[in-house]
Amino acid sequence: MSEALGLYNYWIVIFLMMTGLYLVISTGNLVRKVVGLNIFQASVLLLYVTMGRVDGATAPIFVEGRETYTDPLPSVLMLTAIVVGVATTAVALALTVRINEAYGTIEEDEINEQEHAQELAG
Amino acid sequence: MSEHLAVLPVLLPLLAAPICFLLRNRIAAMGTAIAVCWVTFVAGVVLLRTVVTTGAPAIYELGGWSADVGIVYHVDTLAAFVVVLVSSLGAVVLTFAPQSIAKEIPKEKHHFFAALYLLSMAGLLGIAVTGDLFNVFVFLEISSLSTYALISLGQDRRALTATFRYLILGTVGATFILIGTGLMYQMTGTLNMAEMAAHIRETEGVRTVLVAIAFLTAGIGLKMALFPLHAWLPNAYCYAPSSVTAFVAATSTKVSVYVLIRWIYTIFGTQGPGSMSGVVVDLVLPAMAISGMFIASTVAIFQTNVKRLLAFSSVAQIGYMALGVSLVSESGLTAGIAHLFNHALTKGGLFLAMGCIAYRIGSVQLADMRGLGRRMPVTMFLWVLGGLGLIGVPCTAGFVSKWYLVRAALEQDALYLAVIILLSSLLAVIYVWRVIETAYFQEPPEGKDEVTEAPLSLLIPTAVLIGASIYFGLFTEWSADVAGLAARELLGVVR
Amino acid sequence: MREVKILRVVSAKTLLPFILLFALYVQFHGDFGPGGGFQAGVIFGAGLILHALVFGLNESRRVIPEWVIESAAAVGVLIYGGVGVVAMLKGGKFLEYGVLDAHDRVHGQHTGLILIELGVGVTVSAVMLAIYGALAGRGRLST
Amino acid sequence: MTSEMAMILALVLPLVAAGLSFVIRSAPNVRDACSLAVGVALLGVVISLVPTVMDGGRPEIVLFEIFEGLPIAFRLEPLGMLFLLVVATLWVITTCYAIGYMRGHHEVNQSRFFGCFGLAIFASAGAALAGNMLTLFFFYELLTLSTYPLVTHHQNEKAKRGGRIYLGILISTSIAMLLLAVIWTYVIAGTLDFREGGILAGKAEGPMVIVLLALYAFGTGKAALMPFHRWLPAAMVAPTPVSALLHAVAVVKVGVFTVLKVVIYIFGIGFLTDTKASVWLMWAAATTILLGSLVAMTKDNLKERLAYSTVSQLGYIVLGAALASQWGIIGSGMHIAMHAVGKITLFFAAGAIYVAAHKTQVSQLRGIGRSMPFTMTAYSLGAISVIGLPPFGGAWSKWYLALGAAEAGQAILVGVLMVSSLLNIWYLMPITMNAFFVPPDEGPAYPPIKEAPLFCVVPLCLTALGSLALFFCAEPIYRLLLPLVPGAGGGG
Repeated sequence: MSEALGLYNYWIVIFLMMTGLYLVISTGNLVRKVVGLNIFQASVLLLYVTMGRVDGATAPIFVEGRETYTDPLPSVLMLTAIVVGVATTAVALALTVRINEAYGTIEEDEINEQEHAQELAG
Repeated sequence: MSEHLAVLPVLLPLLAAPICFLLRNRIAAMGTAIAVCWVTFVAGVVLLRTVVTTGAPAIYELGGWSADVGIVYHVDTLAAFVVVLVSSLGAVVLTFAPQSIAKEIPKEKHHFFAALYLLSMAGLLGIAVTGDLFNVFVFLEISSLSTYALISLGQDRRALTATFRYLILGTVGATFILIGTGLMYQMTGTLNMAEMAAHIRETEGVRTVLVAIAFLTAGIGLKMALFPLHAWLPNAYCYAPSSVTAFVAATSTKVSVYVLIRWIYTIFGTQGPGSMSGVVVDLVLPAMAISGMFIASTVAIFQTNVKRLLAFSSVAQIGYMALGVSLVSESGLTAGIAHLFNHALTKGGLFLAMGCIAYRIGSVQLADMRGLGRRMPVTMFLWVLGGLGLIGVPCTAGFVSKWYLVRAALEQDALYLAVIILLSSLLAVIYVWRVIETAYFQEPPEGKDEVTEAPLSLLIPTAVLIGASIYFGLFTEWSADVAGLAARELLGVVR
Repeated sequence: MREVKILRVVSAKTLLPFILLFALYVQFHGDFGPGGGFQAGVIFGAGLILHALVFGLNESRRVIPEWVIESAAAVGVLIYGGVGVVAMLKGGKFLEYGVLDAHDRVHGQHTGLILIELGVGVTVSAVMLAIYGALAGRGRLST
Repeated sequence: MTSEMAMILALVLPLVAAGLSFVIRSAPNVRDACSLAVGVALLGVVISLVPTVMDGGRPEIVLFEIFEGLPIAFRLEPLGMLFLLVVATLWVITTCYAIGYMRGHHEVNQSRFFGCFGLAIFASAGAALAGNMLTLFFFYELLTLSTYPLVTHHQNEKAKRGGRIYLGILISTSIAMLLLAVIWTYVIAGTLDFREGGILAGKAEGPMVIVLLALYAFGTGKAALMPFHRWLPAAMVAPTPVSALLHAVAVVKVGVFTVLKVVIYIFGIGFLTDTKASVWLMWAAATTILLGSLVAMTKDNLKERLAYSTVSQLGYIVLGAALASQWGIIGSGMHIAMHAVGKITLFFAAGAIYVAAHKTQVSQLRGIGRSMPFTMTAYSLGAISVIGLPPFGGAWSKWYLALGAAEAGQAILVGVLMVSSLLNIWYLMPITMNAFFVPPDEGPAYPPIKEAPLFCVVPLCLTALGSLALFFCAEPIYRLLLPLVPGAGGGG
């Protein structure tokens, strides 16, 4: 039991991950999908940072008198992942704006309806 | 320069992209991009030759940092082969692009197109050469993000929704890969794939690794459009600008398959203690591949939009590659790798032919292609040759890969698998012939303007790709033979 | 928003120089402490976005035209890549900064790092602005 | 000129003809003259090869390897020689005929027609010369594809339907079964070379041999073994010269040729006799023979009737191969030549009737012999040869086939051959009878002689005489084929 609680960071990761994925799948609103995607990606940030943590260690900056540092690599990687995430979000939002201009809506079912009509028209 | 050979294919397009962006002039940007693409292609060919003749992988330590701290580019035969695949297809398709996009993309966005195209190519090439697992993710996202932007340049507004769907699914896939990468780092303490492979033996049966494998496979399955994770692909291919479709169809899913091969064979291994990709290659991949081969081909038969027809055919063809990879034998792997290249040529050529058609008649609907056999004889003839390549008729590159695939199945006494492969290729006959019959046996629609043959600047690149797919159906020294070499390397067979 | 003096004076005119200065500090101190081009770029970009928020996109575009933003994004990448290529030309590997200084490898490391961080900073801030401009500038640009 | 060079020439010349036809579009006379000249040259080249093979020479060419140890290679051996000779001879004659027919009929797209025709001949020549199964398979498929535009020449709805069946059956059988068999053989034997005595002996056993033989026999859709025969009648939508050369000679003969090659050089006659793996094939072939004849009787369309007759006749050749005995093989080989000459005459006649009188149905032919005496006489001669009565070539091959069946102790099969011959008479001869001895339905009792163009009539008379000549000149063919069956020294 205590072991399960001791891993609470991972439970949060899983919770965020599932929340994000659920949002992506369930909602028909494109902006909400993007939000879901962001939550999903945030869970991964937490996952990495968690795995880099070392008990009783300090931040990976050279300080007199400290021996153990947390693993800096996962944090560095996540910096890159954040950039990627921001870029993805930017592209997604830009697309949403253009979809809104082209269809007049950002609700998936209404878009599908219009596309279906377009399909039938050829 | 030869010491930098491994990094050049990535560096050239990566640096040329901002230059094209800065140039802001349509002609100058496209010209630069085309030149850079061809130089990259030459560099790739030299790289492949070097790797094959020396028999040792080309290793490049970025920034001079060794593998335990830095990123190392590790180019073995397979990687070099994929570099040549991407750079050759990229160069030919971009040569096709200027005239084609002139009708499809507003003029003020052409330099933007060139930059994105180069970025996408740089990303794909980076995936091929890097030996670092996290780097794979970064390059995958570089290429994906620029691909999203490229696809959204399509004329039809449906290009936007197609891109959005691709973006959502692609990002989910990439994030899965990221999770898998993290778990692998957690278990092995390194991101270098070769070192990971060395450490993975110690983690036999650890559940974390199994979870990592699951995440990685699912993620890359999404990226390579392995059935049934292909939902993003048909519309994305269908509504993108012609040259973008050709480039993406020919390269991006292929590179994802390469990544899958890399993981299964380089990191996880397939035999001996510690091999943990068993369930993937024994069960998941074959099941998905076979259902894809049949279902996607069947769906392709009923399409009225030829670009979408070809897109579904791509999903089916990915199945052949995955099946080859899952067979874990020299001929199976050879089939998978050779089919990467062979199918890239064939499908690239076919999509370029569709580009010619779209250029002239402004539509890619089957109904609008009636009577085209008489009006655009050269284009349609090239289309027919490409279609035969999809079926896998002898003398085409598709035949070579099919041969290896069936041979691999029979070598494992899996007669049923051989029969399945051959039967599913018969479905291709049906959808290819639907187009041929429409183009040759039906009268052209009334009331449309007279259509003439596509301009030479479009026809030549198309003919080059289709011609290459015929050439490599006969002379396999630099296609299937190299694939065989790569397969032996991956399986650890001493040459 | 144009009428809200407090916002304009307090947040923009007073804060903006400090934000930009802080960005530069993070940029150039990144060599020794926490910080670097990415963070600096974000801060710098955020400062300029604040300007655009308060004074309107048109005003902001007048200060920094769109072509400058776009070019800056490309130039930043080129700085980064250029440093790598210079290292290659000087006989090192791509991005091997050590060779940048003929006498002292550590010195070369510093030079290279500062330069590439500069490239990163320029690109990131430009891209931040570009993204903001692309999203905020659509449809209602005329107001 | 060495034999190797001659072989290359034999391959290149049809390609040249095809290329010329595509290039010289604007000048039909030049184009057709070129086709003829190339055809004659090819015939000369092929004849020059005969003495070498007769003397036991087996010239070889290896071009390049596609797969490791699997080159595109050519090797001339007796069966291929015979087939090549038949194709080359009949090509010249058919070209004459086609020129007359296409012009007499004012067909469009003649350049494409002659171009694809040349390609088809190239494919047939390649198949005849093939030195291994892979090469044979390549040319087999090329033949299918190059004849598709010929079958669908008219590009109308009917042609489309015919083309679908044609291509559908030929491609799907060859990909799903023949290719499987080829690759399987390669995996088992490690080679695909045609070798005397076969390559599978000692490497395959039990039911696998039967399955493999079945894959080969049915996979070779061109051999038209029932139930994969439907393509042949469907292909009759093509212009008659196509039906004549391709569907009486080249395409179908490539099919049975492949079966024969596989039996002799892949399985080996001895191996098949020992394992008795081919017994079922005899019965399958016998069924095809009988059913083909029976269906032919019900067809009123002349070309369709001839097509089913071909299905039945191909059964003879497969039967001979399945017998896997000395006489069976020789009979099969001979029948390729004999049936080719006889059947092409019949098709030429059908085409000539169509050109001159626009008649396609058997029931319309009453009294036509009086207006087209040459055509109908030639038809009768060809029919007798196909039936297998002396003094025509067909008699020899049927004789040897019957001998083979008797040798194998299959009395019922001998019976099948006899019954089938009777059926042949039943459905071929009434046409002659009606043409000459029944007055026409309408018009004057003695209509004026209105023969087809000279270009049509001369070739069909030539082939009719040819089938007569073959009766007296069968001996060289016999000697040519004898080396195929080792241990068959004398006897006869």
